[in-house]
Amino acid sequence: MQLITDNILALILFSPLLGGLIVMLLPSENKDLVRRAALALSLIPFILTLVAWFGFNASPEVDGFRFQQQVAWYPAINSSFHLGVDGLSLSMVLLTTLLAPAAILASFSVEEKIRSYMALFLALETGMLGVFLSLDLLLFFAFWELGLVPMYFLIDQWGSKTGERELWSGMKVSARRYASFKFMVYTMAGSLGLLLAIQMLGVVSGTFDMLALFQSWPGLTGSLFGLSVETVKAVAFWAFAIAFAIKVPVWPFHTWLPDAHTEAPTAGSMILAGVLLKLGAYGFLRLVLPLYPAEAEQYAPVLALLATAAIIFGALSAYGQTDFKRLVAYSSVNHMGFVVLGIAAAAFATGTESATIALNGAVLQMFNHGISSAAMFFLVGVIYERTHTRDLGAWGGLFPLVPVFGGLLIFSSMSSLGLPGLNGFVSEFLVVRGAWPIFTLFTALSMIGLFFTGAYILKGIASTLHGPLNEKWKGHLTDISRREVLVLAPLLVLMLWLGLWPAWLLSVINQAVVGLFG
Amino acid sequence: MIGSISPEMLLAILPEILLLAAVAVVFVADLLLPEQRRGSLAWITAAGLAITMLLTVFLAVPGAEAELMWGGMLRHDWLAFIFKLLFLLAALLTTLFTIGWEPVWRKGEFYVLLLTSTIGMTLMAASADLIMLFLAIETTSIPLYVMAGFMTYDDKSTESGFKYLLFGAVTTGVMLYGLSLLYGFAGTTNLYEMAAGLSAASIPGPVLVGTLFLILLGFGFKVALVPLHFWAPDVYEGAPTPVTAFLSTASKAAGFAVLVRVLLAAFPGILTDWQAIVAIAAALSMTVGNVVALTQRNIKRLLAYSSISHAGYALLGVAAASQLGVTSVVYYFLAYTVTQMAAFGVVIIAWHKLGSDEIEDYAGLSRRSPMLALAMLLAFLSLAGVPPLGGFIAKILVFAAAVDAGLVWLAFLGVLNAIVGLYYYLIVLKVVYLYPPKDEQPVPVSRPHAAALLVSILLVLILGTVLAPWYAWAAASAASLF
Amino acid sequence: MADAFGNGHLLVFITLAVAALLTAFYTMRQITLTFLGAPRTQAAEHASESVRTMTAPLLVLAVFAIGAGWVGIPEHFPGLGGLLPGWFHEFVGGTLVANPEAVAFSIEPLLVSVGVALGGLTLGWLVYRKAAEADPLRKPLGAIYGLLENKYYFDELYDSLFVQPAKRLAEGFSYMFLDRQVIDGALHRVAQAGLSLGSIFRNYFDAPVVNGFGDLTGSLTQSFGRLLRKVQTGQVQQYLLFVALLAFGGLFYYLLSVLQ
Amino acid sequence: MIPYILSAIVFLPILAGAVLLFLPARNRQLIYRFALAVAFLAFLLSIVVYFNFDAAGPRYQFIEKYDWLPALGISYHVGVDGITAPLVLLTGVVIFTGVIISQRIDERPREFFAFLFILASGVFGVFVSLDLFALFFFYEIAVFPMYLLIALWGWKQTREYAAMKLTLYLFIGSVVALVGALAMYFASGLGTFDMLALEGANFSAEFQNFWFPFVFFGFAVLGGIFPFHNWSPDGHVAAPTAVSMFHAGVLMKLGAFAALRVGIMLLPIGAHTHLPWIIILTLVNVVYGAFIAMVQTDFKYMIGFSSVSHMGLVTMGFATLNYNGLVGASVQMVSHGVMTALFFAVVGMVYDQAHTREIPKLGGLIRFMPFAAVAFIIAGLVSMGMPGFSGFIAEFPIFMGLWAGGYPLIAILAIISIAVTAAYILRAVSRVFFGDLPAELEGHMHDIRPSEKLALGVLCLIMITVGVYPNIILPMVQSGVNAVLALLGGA
Repeated sequence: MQLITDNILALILFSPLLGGLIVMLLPSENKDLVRRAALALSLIPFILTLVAWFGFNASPEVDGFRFQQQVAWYPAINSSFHLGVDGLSLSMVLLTTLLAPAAILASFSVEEKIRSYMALFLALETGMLGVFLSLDLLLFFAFWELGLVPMYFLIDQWGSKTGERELWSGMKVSARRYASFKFMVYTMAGSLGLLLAIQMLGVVSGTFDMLALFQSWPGLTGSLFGLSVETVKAVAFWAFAIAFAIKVPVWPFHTWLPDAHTEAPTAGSMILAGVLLKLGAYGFLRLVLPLYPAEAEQYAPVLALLATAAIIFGALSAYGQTDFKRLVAYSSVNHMGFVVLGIAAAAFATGTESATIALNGAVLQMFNHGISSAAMFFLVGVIYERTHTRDLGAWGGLFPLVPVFGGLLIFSSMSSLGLPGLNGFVSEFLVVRGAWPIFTLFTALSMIGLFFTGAYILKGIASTLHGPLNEKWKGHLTDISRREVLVLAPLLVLMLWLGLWPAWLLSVINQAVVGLFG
Repeated sequence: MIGSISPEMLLAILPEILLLAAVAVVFVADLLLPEQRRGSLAWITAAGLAITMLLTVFLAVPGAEAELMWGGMLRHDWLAFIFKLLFLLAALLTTLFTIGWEPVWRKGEFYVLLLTSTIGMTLMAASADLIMLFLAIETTSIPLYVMAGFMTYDDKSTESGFKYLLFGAVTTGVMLYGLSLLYGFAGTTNLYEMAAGLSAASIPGPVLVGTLFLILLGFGFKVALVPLHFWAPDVYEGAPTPVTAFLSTASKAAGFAVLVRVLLAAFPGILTDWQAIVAIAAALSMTVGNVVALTQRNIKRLLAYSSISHAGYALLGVAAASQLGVTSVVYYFLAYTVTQMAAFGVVIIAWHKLGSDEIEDYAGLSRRSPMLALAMLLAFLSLAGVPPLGGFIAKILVFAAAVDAGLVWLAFLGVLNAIVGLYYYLIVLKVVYLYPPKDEQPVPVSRPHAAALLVSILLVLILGTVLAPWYAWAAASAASLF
Repeated sequence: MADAFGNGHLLVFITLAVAALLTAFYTMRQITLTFLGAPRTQAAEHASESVRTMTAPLLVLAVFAIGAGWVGIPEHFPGLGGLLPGWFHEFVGGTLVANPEAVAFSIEPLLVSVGVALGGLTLGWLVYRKAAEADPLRKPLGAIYGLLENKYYFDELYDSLFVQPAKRLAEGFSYMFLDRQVIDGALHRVAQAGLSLGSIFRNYFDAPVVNGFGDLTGSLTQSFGRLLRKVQTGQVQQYLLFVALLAFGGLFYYLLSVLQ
Repeated sequence: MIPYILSAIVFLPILAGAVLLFLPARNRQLIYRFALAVAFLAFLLSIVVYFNFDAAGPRYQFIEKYDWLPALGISYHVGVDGITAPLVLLTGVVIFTGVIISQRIDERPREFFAFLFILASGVFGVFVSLDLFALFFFYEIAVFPMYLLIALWGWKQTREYAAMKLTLYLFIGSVVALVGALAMYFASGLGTFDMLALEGANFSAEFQNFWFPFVFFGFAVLGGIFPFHNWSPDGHVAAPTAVSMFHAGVLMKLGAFAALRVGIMLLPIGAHTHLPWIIILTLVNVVYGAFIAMVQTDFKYMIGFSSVSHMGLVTMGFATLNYNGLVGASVQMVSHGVMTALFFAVVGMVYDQAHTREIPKLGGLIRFMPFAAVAFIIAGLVSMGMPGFSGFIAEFPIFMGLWAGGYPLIAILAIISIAVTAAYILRAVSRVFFGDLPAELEGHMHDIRPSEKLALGVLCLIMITVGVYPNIILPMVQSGVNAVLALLGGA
């Protein structure tokens, strides 16, 4: 027992990977065995996270990271395998370990090469957990890039078979190839700046350990490489910011998201929207704010502007979609816009009471959006598996045929809409309440976005469930199965629970937020 | 001084004596042996040469100190000793290669000429007096003119012999004029007193260099340096291949022995002047030799030009005019002779089957007889200067000498030429290994040829790996000159 | 209506009356069209009685619809007044700030309202009694009918003012233009630039210049070799001439330098 | 420590080559099994050397010294330090996997394996020799087998041209460096070719500045430095699989290592003056190579240019002349060696079955050779510098070296190559392995042999272990690099 509590984080981090290896060893013909084994294996990190959750004392007075663990990994350039967790990362870890079993359960319907699918999925989970748990810049970057590879193969191999994407000069390439390629190379190219900045930090301050860097880097003065430290810090800030902005995604860098989502398999887009987008926001919170407080404050308005653009254009684009999954994808852009707005507001007026509220709201929004978008994507996946199309026009009036599905769809749509009483509302309200006194104009503008959020969610629901029954589906639409409901159950419960009583999560998040502002 | 003949003096000329005996034996055998058993003539010559070599190695080893003998005519030192061994080895290999060479090997006259020419060479290596030097050169050259034109029915051979004679006669004439001028200035014909005589007579530098230039013309012909190389390709192609082998190795080595001795013994005063001339000659020989060899289609002409370029590389050592320079020249010729012999050996063996010297006829030799192709591979790679073969060590030593003497530009030119050389050697190997053979039967290799080839290939390998003993010999010979 | 009449607001009274008339008219239109006369559509033939779960609530509502009227009768109403205590009046009036006292009873509003109501009903029944497919009022009203039918085109107005621009804005501008053309376009152009840069390197620099230089030196030495080969003519005379030239040239050069 | 182990490693292949020439030509199986046994033995010996090397021990270990030509101070002096031990292992691995991969050679296998082993012993000789003369001796032994291997067994269309070009470039480089070495020998006045002594010779600054470019570029030609890089793609494409594996995997490292060993370590002042502008060449190497690789349609050309680009990183690591750069470059040599060997092995397998290397003409191969596809993907990830694999462990310190060396702009420009590499690797992988199988390949695609899977497995294992647990190679490399820095710092 002592062994577990000592290196709980390492166990959480590597148990999915081990699970993946075990799955690879199973006989590939026996699909059910593979699926059940994968599910069971993905529950282990979830249980471990719960153990950590209850062992985590969330009182803000106790500073620093809990459950720390440090082992020598790459001493030549003095970077170490250093794990640790605080309120922020623990909540994200909980989200990941929660969504992973749900997504695996959701992908029981995958037929070909199920074994490698499950292994890649579990490896992806380790990649994501690594980012949240690592307290060493090099380790952070290692898992940051490593997370891309499984996602690339999931989209490329198990993505939707149909669809073409026309590049320049009439060159046609299959959509899922285009989407996965774009996803991988776009993120990698974006994070080159991050790689450079990390190297520079490593060389200048001699270590990659985040705790040490938080102390030494912000206070650094003098000149570096012939330039004043301020300019170097500004460049490094933008290198970090761009890499994370691409991942969040912030407005101009978001075009990979809709492609990746529409082409990804159901479970893939659940995890992609549920957790992968949070990596970017987590990067902002964990690295950018503590390492570059001055630059963050200086450039916060720019960030806020982009966030507002994301909210508005995200919503507008979502409203303009005919493909339901692409609509939900753009909704993620919209919702993540609020997260960035919250972060920007917190960065601009660090330490003030509304900044703390904004930041709490932002982190809660990350959590909530994770849950609601995962649910939405799963529901789109359910309908897609039955009708093999995602075109809103092709459906209509399906409510009488699939009433339970309809009910769940409306419930989760309302949550992502931000209906009071459900989780979406709480976090969006906190963000807006926090951001209003700091960026009044931007928050006001983003209300347009909120308006259109309502518009496109209702458009989504209306064109699938309401209106005249589309005769085509009359005979052969089976309602949502027990397994699929089981997938949604935890998410729906959380939506309601967080909507009514978010205190249990907020207190943990608040510990990190207070810690962040020191 | 005339009357007393001490045993050392006899030992000093032991090789010459034994060779004379061999000549006599061959004459008698030629008269006595009936027509059909004339073949054994070659074996007799070979035996004679072998015995001479053995006895010289065991008996005629010079002492640490070199001393003038026979009234200043000969100088019994390591340089002479090693070159003598070299000539004997070359002659032995040539005799073995002539076995089976139809128009030549049954004729006693051929072997007599061969032995007399060898005697000439051994005397050239040892001569320390101008008169002796001229006589030795003539004794070497004249038999070679005849040997070159030996195949009277083949007009190519006669043409080459005649051309060789004419070119030799003119250049030797010019050399003789130079020598006489030199005698006039120095007052003595002995090389080792000449330096003192010249400085005593305080001859103006340029005049001395002029006379040396004339003498160098003669040596240049012997060694086929570029301005005087025109005869070489035609003679080498026309002459019977064993003779060409002998010409390109032994005669060239003899030329170098004399060149080194004369330059270093007689003209230490004007060292920088002749160093310049020799450097230019080296540069020209290497470049022209290699570049023209690129375009050759006939393997004998290719080897001819390649041997001109090798003369150029050896000249680098001479141009260095240092102890390391002479050592590198001596080592160079040890390696070069053995490699050239191996190369020509393969050409001779192949000629019997293929009947032509064109390179494309060698296509697919490796499929027909892998071992012969392997021998050719080793020979040509050693010519190109690739380790682990003798050519590599020779080239490195010569370049080292040049760099040591500060002739860095010459070393770089040598290096570039090595690259051009590698190109055409590899082209030949490509033809041998890559192209499909015209017909499939293997190339028969008679026992003597195989033996000679094996000996030369082994020597090439040993010279490339086990360096110490040979290098010691070369260093000793260099020491004897300084 | 009584209040308006009592306080002399005639215009209000008239509009209210007309409104009541039209209400009565269209209620009757609905009743006649749906329930009276021959069934016009196929479904109408076998329309069945409403199911129990529908009739129960209808009953409850009907009772209240009838009963509610009685509660509001003011006391001074002839005949029925004072039958039921007017508690509703005090209850509602109590909440208002200024407690308006009831208007004196007068007969005209009563008559007018009853007349209007019954008149409207009979008029509706008359018009739609034997109405066939087409709506009898369509012809007489002409253009106005179209206006009414389309609800004064308010929906179209909203649609064209707000919904279409929003759609166009959403789909056209924000998605297709901004995302697809601008941002994706930029990405594709970057990719294209990368590819063309690569091909420029390869086709214009690597192949011609770097390879070229290598092959050039090769062919240069080759041609230089061919040139020199020609010098080797094969005539001995030429060789000897060359030797003679060399000898005299050398001698001449050194003698010349001696004279200096 | 087994005595004579280094001599055993160096001379085992060449002796085996000689023995091979006398085996009966007809019996292909015997020849292949014999070659495999020899290669495995060499691999085993290199493993023994690698794991017996004590990082905390003296700078050079397993030293053997015999007089070769005392008159000129030439001795057969061999020893292994922190940088060369991994390279010896790399050579062992590549020769072992190369022999396995070339089971399918049916045309004169005897000569093929003989020349391959001569090449191998040449390479082993250079890595372990501490005597300048011996280094050149072994360096040039590799010349003629390389020519014959490519000219005889290479790709019909370009083999003669490519073989000649490659051999001449290799020869030009070595002889130019040779002249430099001779100059060093004489200028040092110590009368010895022993590099350990020459390290202390501290030549005059003016001498070093003059001779450094000759020696550095002489060797860097084989390392594929910019103006002299174009022999390597042609050479790799024309060479048979095992030879291009050995060539790109090991021989290019030979050039870079020799440039370090002879150029930088013996002429430190020259290094300090010249490397700042040479680093720009390496930058061109990296970015230029990556961009060209992106536009290649021939699978092997793409990998040829990608190895040019990665070799540029190695020389760049050396050129930074600081601790991080050197550590990174040494690890990159091993990581890139293993990676390129795997790349060429898989391309060879694809070519053997599909008889075409045009990427557009290939597709959907993962169904037939899943193991090879996964191995290729792992190698692709390594080439991208994906963390968790040896590529990242190698490239990261090189860039740190650039920052520490004060070349921020070069770091920024060089990093582009990572994105470009990712782009063309992913495109190639998705088109060749994941695309749909073109019609003409229908009949004759089949899985690879178990022994080939073993070879690929070994290569992947190395890449992953170095990536996950870098300390398996780092202490050794650090000790080697500290010794180099002592020389550089000292001068």
